[in-house]
Amino acid sequence: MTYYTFAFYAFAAIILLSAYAVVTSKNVIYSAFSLMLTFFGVAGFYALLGADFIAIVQLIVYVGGILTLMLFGVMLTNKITETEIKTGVFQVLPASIIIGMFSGVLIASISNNRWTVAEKLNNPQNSLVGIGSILMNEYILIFELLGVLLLIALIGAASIARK
Amino acid sequence: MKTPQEIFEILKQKFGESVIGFADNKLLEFAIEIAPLAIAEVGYFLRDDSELLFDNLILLSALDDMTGKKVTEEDGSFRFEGGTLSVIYHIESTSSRHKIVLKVVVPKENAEIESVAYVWNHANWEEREAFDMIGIKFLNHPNMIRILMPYNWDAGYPLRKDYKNPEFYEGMKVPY
Amino acid sequence: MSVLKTEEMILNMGPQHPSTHGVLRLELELDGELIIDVKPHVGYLHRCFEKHCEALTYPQIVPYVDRMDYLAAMYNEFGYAVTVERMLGIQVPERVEYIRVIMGEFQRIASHLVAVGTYGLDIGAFTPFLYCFRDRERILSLFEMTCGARLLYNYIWVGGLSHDLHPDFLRLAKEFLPDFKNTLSELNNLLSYNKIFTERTANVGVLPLDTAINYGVTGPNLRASGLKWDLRKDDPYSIYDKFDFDIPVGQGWYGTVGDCWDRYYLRVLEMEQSVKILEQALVQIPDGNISEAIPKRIKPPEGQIYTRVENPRGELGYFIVSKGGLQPHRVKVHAPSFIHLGLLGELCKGHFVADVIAILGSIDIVLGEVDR
Amino acid sequence: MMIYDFFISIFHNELIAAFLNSIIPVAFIVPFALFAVYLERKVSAHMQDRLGPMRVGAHGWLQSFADILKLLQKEDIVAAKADKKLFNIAPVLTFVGCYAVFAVIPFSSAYIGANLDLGLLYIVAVSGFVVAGILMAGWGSNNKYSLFGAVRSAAQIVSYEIPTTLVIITIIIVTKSLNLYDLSVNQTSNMFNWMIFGGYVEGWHKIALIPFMFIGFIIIYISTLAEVNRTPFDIPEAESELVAGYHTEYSGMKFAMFFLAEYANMFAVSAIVSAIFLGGFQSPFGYLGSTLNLPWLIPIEQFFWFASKGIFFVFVQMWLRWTLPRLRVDQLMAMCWKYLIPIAVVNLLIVALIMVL
Repeated sequence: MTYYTFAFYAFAAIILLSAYAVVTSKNVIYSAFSLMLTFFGVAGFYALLGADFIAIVQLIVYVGGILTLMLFGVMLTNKITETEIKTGVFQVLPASIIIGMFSGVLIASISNNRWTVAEKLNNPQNSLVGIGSILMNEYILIFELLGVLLLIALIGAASIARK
Repeated sequence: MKTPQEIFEILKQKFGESVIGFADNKLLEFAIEIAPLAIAEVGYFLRDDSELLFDNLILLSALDDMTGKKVTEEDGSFRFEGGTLSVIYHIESTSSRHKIVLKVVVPKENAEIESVAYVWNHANWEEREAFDMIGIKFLNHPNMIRILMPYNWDAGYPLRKDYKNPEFYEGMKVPY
Repeated sequence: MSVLKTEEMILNMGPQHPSTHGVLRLELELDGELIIDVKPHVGYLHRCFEKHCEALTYPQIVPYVDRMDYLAAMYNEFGYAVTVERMLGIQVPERVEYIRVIMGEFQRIASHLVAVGTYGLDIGAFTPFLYCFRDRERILSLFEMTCGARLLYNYIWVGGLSHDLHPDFLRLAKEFLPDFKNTLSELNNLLSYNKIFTERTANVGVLPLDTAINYGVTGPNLRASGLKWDLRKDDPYSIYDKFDFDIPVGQGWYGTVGDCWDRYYLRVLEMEQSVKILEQALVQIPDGNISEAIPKRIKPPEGQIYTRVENPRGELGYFIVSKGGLQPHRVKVHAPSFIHLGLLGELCKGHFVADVIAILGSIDIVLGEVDR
Repeated sequence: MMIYDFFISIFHNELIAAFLNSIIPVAFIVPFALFAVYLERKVSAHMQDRLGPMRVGAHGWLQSFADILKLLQKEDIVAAKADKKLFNIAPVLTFVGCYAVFAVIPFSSAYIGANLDLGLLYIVAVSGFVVAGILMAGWGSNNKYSLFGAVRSAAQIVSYEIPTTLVIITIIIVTKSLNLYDLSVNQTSNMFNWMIFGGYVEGWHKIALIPFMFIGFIIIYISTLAEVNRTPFDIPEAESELVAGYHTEYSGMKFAMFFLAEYANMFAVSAIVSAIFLGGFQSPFGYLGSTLNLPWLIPIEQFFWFASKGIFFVFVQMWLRWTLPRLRVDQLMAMCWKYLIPIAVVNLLIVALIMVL
């Protein structure tokens, strides 16, 4: 077993265990912190795949941004320390039906797919330059549109928060 | 600037019966005695009248006059039956620079005085202290609870002359 | 859009908290970081001073008054001595009056140094605090040299003093004053005019003059709100009429009149005025016997008296009722800190949590005096 | 030759070499923290006209060791109603976040933990763990002061990351590289090749860049100061209002962990600032090793310069701490959003314009 596969299985274990904890934990705060580990594991996967820029963006956006926002939300909206923040199991039957359908679709698509392994990239280190030039040349319109979309979201959030 | 006598005349004219008279006074101070339930009204007048403008309550002090009949118990401790408590208001005007002393005397058994906390905000805490220490109840006070002693102190009012230390406080022996 | 339901958070500040200046508990009602209400809970240091007084003779009370405002113990004694002397009708020798004024003004400087230094500490500046304490130590050494104690002196007695001055006292005191002026300018450059400091304190906790008077605020806090009211000039006692000094008032230098910066800076200006008084007193002090007016037995006539002096924190008044015995019938103290603390809730509303500290520091309370 | 290659040549095993390579920063951080604690005490003492520690060792130089001994002996208190799991993990997570930053800091031309191309971005990324650790500590302590401190701290770090990142982008425009090692290597030969003097750009661009580089330097220094919660931005642990912020409830070794993380962080941001703007490990004057023709001396000299620059900025942080009062939380946010970010954006645009022309 090479170090690479060892690292892969280690990250996979982190993702699976922490994702399981996210879903099953009764305490929302625990779920949030487990989610941080999941994000970390996913970032590790990206790094193993040579997509270091994606890995780092994953950390910046999800751990630094979204997770912090979630923690803030949980910590500030509850009356602090006096009520336990718990989740429960509700609507078991409808949920299991939907989950069953979805997993059926997923299993079918996975088993019917012909998996191919991509060729190893020559220089996975310099992904940033590639991403930059693609974004700024081929996909410039989409990139700018995304920027506008985010700006609209930002203005909307600010105007809602002001009320 | 007005002398206490002049202010007394003004008050007497305005409030009549409620202004009882010059309390007996010695040493430097001329106290005007006011009826317990009229003090707030007098206070508003003193504060707002354009000639008087007593805007500053310097000090509100309560005391046990020790005028009742002294009854000695078997164990040597004593208490006073009847008697009076009094509250003394030192007020002055920061603009006209005159000052007077008001005095209110109430019987110990039913010690109730109109609060002046809305006239001079300063009286808010001073009245709480007077309640805490001497046990005078101020009517219409915004927050008439103990201030210096514990909120659940039930051994009486410490500055009364016949106050006795409790034997226990919250299960602890006093003095420990 | 529906209104979101929010709940207030109750935060207990104290009794053990680094910046409540003693054992004070503040119950803060918060909406996020904004203050909705502040409820001070006092009494953790309550010793029933007034009850003790009823069981002690008049001279025995002197050491007890030290323990009220322990940062200005000299002035507490000064006020008490003046009160009882007025009851008895004693005239004290001129040298005693001079020594009392010297001690009183040194005490005012020492007390204001603590106020100003700890105020810097509350805002987060540690260094000015130690500069202030360095100079305060020199004043305390002068006191120690005079009466053997650094904090609670039992020095000013009814009718006189416990000791005369140490032979070196005048020389060392005169040496101290120029050094102290340097400290003041250093303090001003380091703290008073610091941009962050003025941002933190200007326009914070504004106390309008009518509110101040209505709440019975006195001393530097009242003067910072703009009223020229100093008992040393307005209700003279001792020999303050012999000295030439000004009464600084708040002018809203960096913001509104009566904000935290004004209250802070007024103390700095008052220290300058104290230096001015000291410079005159240390030169003019006459020789004489300091103990000739001390009565053997103090038994004031029946009656009541209220006398007030300008303590570093405000108007310190003693209301003494005598029934003609050796012990007072009732002693009630007009404690400036107690009154100023009653104002805190009013000042803090609508400010941030951090401002509570700034406001509490600027009104300069001593818990020993609040609880007595 | 990199130290990593040296380890491989000895052990012939990548794993052992990587492990040894990764613990080298520990060998730096721990002595540095001991030294920095001592320095902090002495700096504050001399600024305040007093002597500071004088009893333990000559001039108190052993004071930090005595502190460590004390912290080791302390009872490890966990508050009864604290969330034990989070409470115990939080200091570790915070320290891990700080330590991870050291992976991309070039200590000398012979040592960098991981020569990442995205080094600068990586630093921004891992600081998210510090935020999470602080929030965890605040929540786990079950104390309102801790929570207040944690929320303030997190808000502060997240806000001040924006001007930091903007300045970093400005640098990327000039250098076209995010690699801290390359950045440091390229600022060589003399101090006018340092980024603060326009870097290794040629021609009139270099002159034009200098003022904007200075602005960028000041912005990044202020915002990194805020990110490590030092005065005047120490609001999260403002002792006069929030007691000790998120580490109020911690004692003993867990407290020491936060303490170590704080000092490690102080050095890390100083090192980053000096690596970006002040040539990192480069000497301002040239190397003794090249003059004497002793190539092995150069990396050691470089480490000396790197440590000196880092410690100098740590000293400046201390200097500021013992001089300035503390901002209020809304003033802190106003400073970030109303001043630093707009200035950084304008600075970025101007630099971009200069580089395009």
